[in-house]
Amino acid sequence: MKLMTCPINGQRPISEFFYGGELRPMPDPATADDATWADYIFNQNNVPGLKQEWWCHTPSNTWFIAERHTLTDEIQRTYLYGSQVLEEVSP
Amino acid sequence: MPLRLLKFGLSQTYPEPRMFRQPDRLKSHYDVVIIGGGGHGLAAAYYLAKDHGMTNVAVIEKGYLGGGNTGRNTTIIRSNYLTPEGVKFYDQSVTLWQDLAEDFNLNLFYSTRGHFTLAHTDSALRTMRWRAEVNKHFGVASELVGPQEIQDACPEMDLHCGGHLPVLGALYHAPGSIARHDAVAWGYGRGADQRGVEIHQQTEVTGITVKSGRVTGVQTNRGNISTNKVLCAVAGSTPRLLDMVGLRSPLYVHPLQAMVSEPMKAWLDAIIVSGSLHVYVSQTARGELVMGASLDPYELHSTRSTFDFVEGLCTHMLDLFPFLSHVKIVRQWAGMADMTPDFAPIMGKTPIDGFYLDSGWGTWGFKATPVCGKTMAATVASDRPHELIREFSLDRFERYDLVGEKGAASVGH
Amino acid sequence: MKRLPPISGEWIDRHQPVSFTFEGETIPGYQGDTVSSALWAAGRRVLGRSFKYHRPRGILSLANHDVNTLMQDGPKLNLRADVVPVEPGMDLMAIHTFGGVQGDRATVLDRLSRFLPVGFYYKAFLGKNQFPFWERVIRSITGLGAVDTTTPRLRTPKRYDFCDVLVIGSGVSGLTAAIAAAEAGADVVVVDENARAGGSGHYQRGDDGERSRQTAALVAQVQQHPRIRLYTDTTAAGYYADHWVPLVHRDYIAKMRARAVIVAAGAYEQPAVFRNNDLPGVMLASAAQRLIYRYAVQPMERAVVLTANSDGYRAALDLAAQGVTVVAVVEMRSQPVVTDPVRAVRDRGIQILSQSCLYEARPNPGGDGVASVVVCPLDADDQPQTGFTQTLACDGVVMSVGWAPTANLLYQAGVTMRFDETVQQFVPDRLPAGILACGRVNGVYDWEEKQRDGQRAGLAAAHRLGLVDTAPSLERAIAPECPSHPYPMMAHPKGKNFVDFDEDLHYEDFIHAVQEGFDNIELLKRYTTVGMGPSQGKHSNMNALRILAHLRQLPPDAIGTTTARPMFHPVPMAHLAGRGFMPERRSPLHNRHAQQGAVWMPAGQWQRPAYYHQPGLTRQACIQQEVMAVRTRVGLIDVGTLGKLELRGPDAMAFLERIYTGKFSKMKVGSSRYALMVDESGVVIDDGVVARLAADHVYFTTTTSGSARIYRELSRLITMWQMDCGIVNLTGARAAVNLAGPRSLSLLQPLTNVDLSPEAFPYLAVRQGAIAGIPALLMRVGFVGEWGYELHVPADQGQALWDALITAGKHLGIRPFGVEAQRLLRLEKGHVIVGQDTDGLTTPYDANLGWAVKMDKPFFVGQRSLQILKQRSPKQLLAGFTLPERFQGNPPQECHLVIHKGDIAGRVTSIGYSSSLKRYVGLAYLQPELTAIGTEITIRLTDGSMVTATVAPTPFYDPDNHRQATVSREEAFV
Amino acid sequence: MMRASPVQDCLSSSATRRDINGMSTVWSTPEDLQGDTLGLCDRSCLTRWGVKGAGAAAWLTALGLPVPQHPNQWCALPEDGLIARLGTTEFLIEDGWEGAIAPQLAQQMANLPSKVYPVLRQDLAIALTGCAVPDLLRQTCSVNFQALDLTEQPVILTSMIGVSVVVIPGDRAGRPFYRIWCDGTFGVYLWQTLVTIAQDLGGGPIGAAYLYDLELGR
Repeated sequence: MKLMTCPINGQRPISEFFYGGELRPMPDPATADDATWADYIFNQNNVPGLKQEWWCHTPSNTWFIAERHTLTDEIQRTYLYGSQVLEEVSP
Repeated sequence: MPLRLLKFGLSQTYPEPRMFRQPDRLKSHYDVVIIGGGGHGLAAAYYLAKDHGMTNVAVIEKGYLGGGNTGRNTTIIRSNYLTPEGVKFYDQSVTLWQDLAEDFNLNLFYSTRGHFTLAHTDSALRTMRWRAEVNKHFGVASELVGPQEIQDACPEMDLHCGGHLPVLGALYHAPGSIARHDAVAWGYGRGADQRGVEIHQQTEVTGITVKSGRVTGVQTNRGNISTNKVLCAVAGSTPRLLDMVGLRSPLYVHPLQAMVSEPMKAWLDAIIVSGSLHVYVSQTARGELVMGASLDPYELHSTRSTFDFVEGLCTHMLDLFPFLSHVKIVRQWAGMADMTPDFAPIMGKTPIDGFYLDSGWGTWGFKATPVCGKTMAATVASDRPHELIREFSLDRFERYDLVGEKGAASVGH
Repeated sequence: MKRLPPISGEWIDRHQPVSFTFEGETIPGYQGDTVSSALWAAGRRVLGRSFKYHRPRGILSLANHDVNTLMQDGPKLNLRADVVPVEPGMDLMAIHTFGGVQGDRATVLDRLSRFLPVGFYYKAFLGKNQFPFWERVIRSITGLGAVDTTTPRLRTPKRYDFCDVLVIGSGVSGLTAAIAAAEAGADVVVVDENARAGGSGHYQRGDDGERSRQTAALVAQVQQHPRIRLYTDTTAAGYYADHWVPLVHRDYIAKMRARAVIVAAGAYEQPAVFRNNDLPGVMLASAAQRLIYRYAVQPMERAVVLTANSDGYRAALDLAAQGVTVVAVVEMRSQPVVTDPVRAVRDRGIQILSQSCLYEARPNPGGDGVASVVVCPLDADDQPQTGFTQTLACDGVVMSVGWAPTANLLYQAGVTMRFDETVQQFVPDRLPAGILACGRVNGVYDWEEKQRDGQRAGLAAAHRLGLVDTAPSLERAIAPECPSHPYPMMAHPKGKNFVDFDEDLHYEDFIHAVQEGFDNIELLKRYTTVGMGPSQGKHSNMNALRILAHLRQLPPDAIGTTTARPMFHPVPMAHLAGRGFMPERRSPLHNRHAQQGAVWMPAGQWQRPAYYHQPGLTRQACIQQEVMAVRTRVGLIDVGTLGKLELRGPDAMAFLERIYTGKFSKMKVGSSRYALMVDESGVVIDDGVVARLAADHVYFTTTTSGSARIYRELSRLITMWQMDCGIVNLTGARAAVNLAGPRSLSLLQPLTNVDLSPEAFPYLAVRQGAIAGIPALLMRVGFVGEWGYELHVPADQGQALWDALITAGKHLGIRPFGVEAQRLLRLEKGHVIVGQDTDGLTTPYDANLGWAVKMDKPFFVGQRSLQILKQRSPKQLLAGFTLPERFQGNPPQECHLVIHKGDIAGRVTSIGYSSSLKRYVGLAYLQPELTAIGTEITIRLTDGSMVTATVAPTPFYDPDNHRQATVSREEAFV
Repeated sequence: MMRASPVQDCLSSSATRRDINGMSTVWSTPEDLQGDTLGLCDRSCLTRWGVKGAGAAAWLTALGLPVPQHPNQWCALPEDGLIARLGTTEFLIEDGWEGAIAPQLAQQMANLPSKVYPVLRQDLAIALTGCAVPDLLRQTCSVNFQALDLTEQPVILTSMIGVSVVVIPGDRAGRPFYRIWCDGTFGVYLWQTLVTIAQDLGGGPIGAAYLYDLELGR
């Protein structure tokens, strides 16, 4: 089974983790038009590649960010949200 | 002995021609380029030629015919969906399926077995009744049955499920069938080929040219093609192709795994599905049990296998059929499912003129193969969405006008 | 056929005879025998029948891919006779025969084979009306063994295991690798599917004891090494991500997590393809050697050895040493390398027929064994010169023409393989980190070189773990001879030259399939089914690939291989399932419900009382009594399965505003409010009650099914929004009950220090105090429509609370009630149950919950989507309906459809008989034009009959909430 | 006070019981000696508290308690109690059999500073003892406990047969001694499953007296 490293609890089988979806910025709801908003709600950046994703280590309820390649399943690194420069998040 | 077999025994040389030719090179222009040589793409090619007389058509396949989800699914065919648009669409598919072998002159092992979707909770029972009522409304044979009727049809099943989640009832769908998946691709491929369609295997699309909002050409690793119509029928690879034309979609790709047992003497006629236990199973003509569960829990564009899938599925299989303890699993595999937020496909026209989409097939693409080919062919030929697929258009999402198939989410497949 | 005199290193224990029956006949054997070796020793030659043509089959590999000799032993099916050890009392039948292996009535299929070419079943029986008949015929003759549907479920343990280096295969290279890694400090596990370690070093002797002595010494070294664990009888079933390898033993599965994996799995010996190469008595050289050195069984009396490598000469020497007459060695190569075994064969005076092939084997009169072989010289192009054949009498043929790498796990690990012409084999090219290969699977066949290769792999693994500083070079030495013939196949006009023994595919089948356009290796596999039988192509995939390469005139590299999926060998489902863990949750009050006769219903991982059974009463009557107890006296329900969350901190209220559709900032401390949650797309996902306990402290509930999910998601949002508050999940830590009914106040007041008077504790207020000495949170709620209190206490005191309430309520007629009664009670009040009255796409507007959505606040999850949705006219709206008071007949059920002008116009989501209102009441989604009060709607029942109902306002019961406003004097002071 | 253990219905009726901290607890059973091989003991009766929040560590330090320096680490408290750091900002504090800081902490919990939040602990708390404990763990949990350095006093938050658990591995009298906590509503499932496996391995439930002697070194 695939291993993932929780920044707090260390390396565990991926069955201990919950996938929370891609980390993606929300447009400002006050200024976004309906089409922009619907695009945010439904459409995905679904081309495979290296993505920043929310993951949760469920036994400890620890949420963190994993950089994972969605073609190879390779996890490049994991870190707590906010502990890395957020400008790295590609829009 | 069927006469057909006598021919083989009495011929001096093997009498069969090629099922599909292998063209040396791509032409510079096709009226339609179909990307994806799975069941859907080949069916669309077949119906373009057969129904619409369009034969200057190329099917471009990166691997080999039917090598994607067509050859990886668990071959269940049914039409017991939840929404009117879903039921009408899949019912048309079942109708086409029933005559397909004779149309192709190729045995698809289309076998009507009856399909039970088990309910282990009262909320699942409610959903089953909902589906049964909608199905009946459109003339599709579905009914809610109780434990006794399930036990009569499948006396081997342990309705107590090892005490965990006793079976309370089921949605019974008599037309539920299975078929030999590879043969479907070959049948459509041969039929299309015989009518003049070119099938190019081991040809990968590297780009699609769009000028002023119109498709004008396709680039491949074997050369460039000019065309004004492109049909994209590539399941898990759809996002990569959409990216080539600058479109976004709600598709998300997760692996869907399956496994098969060693053959054993026939004992299971029906197709059994349990959403709560994440099990679906049928027995092939060869005697193997073909089994699947649910989507993998996270996005991945890969067909790798996991061991926990086999462990979980075997646990639940034995809950239902404890006597299979000694039966051995031979092989497991995976496909890539392109899912949508409302569990309904995305079909038809797109904001790019001449770029047609056949996607969002999640876990239900195989059963739709004939109707999909037929309706997409009509859509491509006339540049107007076929009436059966209007509700499945890509722009329904920006309109917040989703298809209600997700209401039955707990009982998928 | 006979048992040989004792041989050094034999696996059988002659002091322990074991007998069993095969098709009714008693067969003697020894402890250590396999079924096949015992049967062979007893002179049995036909051990099974083939899949398609029912041809007689004997021993082919003796290496776990003799799938034509599958056996049934009672409930155990498809046992592989070639590897299953004999056990006393076994009662074996060959599977897949009609009347036993000797008298199989289905052998007629063999004579019809010309009518049944490759893929024949795609071309016949296809008529829509005929196929169901033919399918029944086909299903009755396919299927191998039979399941016994009375077999009880087996629960075999699974366990986790760990090591630094996992070595798969205990042949000489694997053993050497293990020692090298362990000497460097690694914790090593060696697995081998065989009963004993040693691999081919034990049996490929060439009548020379030196190799087996060296092998035995290596085995002893491994067994004694403190850092090596040796697991025999254990199969590595597959390779999964991050060095995760399930090890299958007959009694258990160990899921091994390694830090590096060395695949030293060796190679499968491959059959030569010639006519009748499947007759009993024709076997792989390694099978003959296994028979001799493991089981001391003479494989045959007069042997012809077909070879294309030194291994064949070794086999000839081994046979000769055991008294077998080696009639001839038929050498396929034009220029064989003269190695020691070749010299030894020459020295023994054994006839060598150079540059020749076996053109066919001929059956004995009984058709169950070999009588002779036809040998044919090869021309310069390796074509048989059929004009120059000679016939040699023999009763057995030994084939040693080449090998295919046991690379299944390497493929699964993502190793790129390339075809190496010098060894005529696919070898690892690019290996992912932590994956190593050595020995034959790595293309290394020479005895000394295999040890060096193992040493290299062991050190490379140790280097990867940081145990040694320098990485060894992984270059392989140049092989002294090519171990495999490039094309050991002879076409024959009469066929029966088998390539795949599982599926009865002969040479011509491949030519025909390619002719039909299946000229890609994957298509060829799918059309012919080569490699799809139980042995998964272990003896057939390589030859099929060679045929395709030959026909397409391409090198094997250009053809590529098919994907090798797990399992390596088939694994029983009981092993894979293990003990079958299914987590279940229990309310702290579980045993109290059981004592009261609860009839359970599953609710996620919980079991909840649906109702409490009363002797002599029907389910419906019990439920109605529970309902009436609440309406007229007092009832008690366990609501502890609700999610119970606590939020504290300066941002607590601001956070609630962002996650729920309602407004909470101005809520008074000590009050509660309904709360509705939608997702970002505006779909209803949960609801509950929020209680404000202090300015910066709230306690709130979620639905039962939502508790874990909502807690997890709220934790994420707090993290993402970086809000200054802490959330605690108290779902399991608190027991909760709802005490409801007009007598609830008078029941509870004597038990608590909280002033329950309506003025001090009004509807929707929240208080903290003690009940029967138990610290409790009290909330005045009205879900079921009566005066009532939700009481939350620490879980370990839940039973004490329950007992106190039941005792105090005895004289007031208290009655526990279950989920069914609660559903009915809330339906009378028109309250929506999320998940029953909503589905996966329901918006608050659809469900008539717009009142709970406050758009005039800065932000909440889903707000922007609801702004869009609010502009749209909904397709359906939730509305109440009633049936006439004296309705007779079958009432509608939940999810029956509303039909209007012949079309679907809605759906019932809830319905029940209200004793209070003396009629059926329900909720249904309806097209907006049908929702006016008083509209008559038509509901279609399962049998197609129609029931007319009338749209009615909700709540049906106590629409003005009088029951919460005052508690009657009489009830308050009973 | 009448407290009930999450597994009270699973405990042997033939056992000798004692009331400990208001909870009826199995004190000894005729099979207690199987604890040498593999014993499971219900120790839910021990008093415990939880706190979490960014200010929790500082608050505990201010109370004079030894606070584990690293996430997922534990320290002993006087009288055999313990304080375990769960992740970075949450703490589990448990008294020993003889109790010690209960009165002191109970008082303090009513009056917490900002960024310190109480966590109501209602766990099933069990201990596993005996030489076969590693075998049982290998059948139920994917963590490689043998690879841990016990001198670092590790706390493991993981999943055991599908249930989230906190595990403190250790040894007493030269034999494995593991303390495990889980949500009490999963208690019956966890207990019954572990007992089934333990019985396969020659062990089973034992009384608290066995642990009392073991933990207090008597």
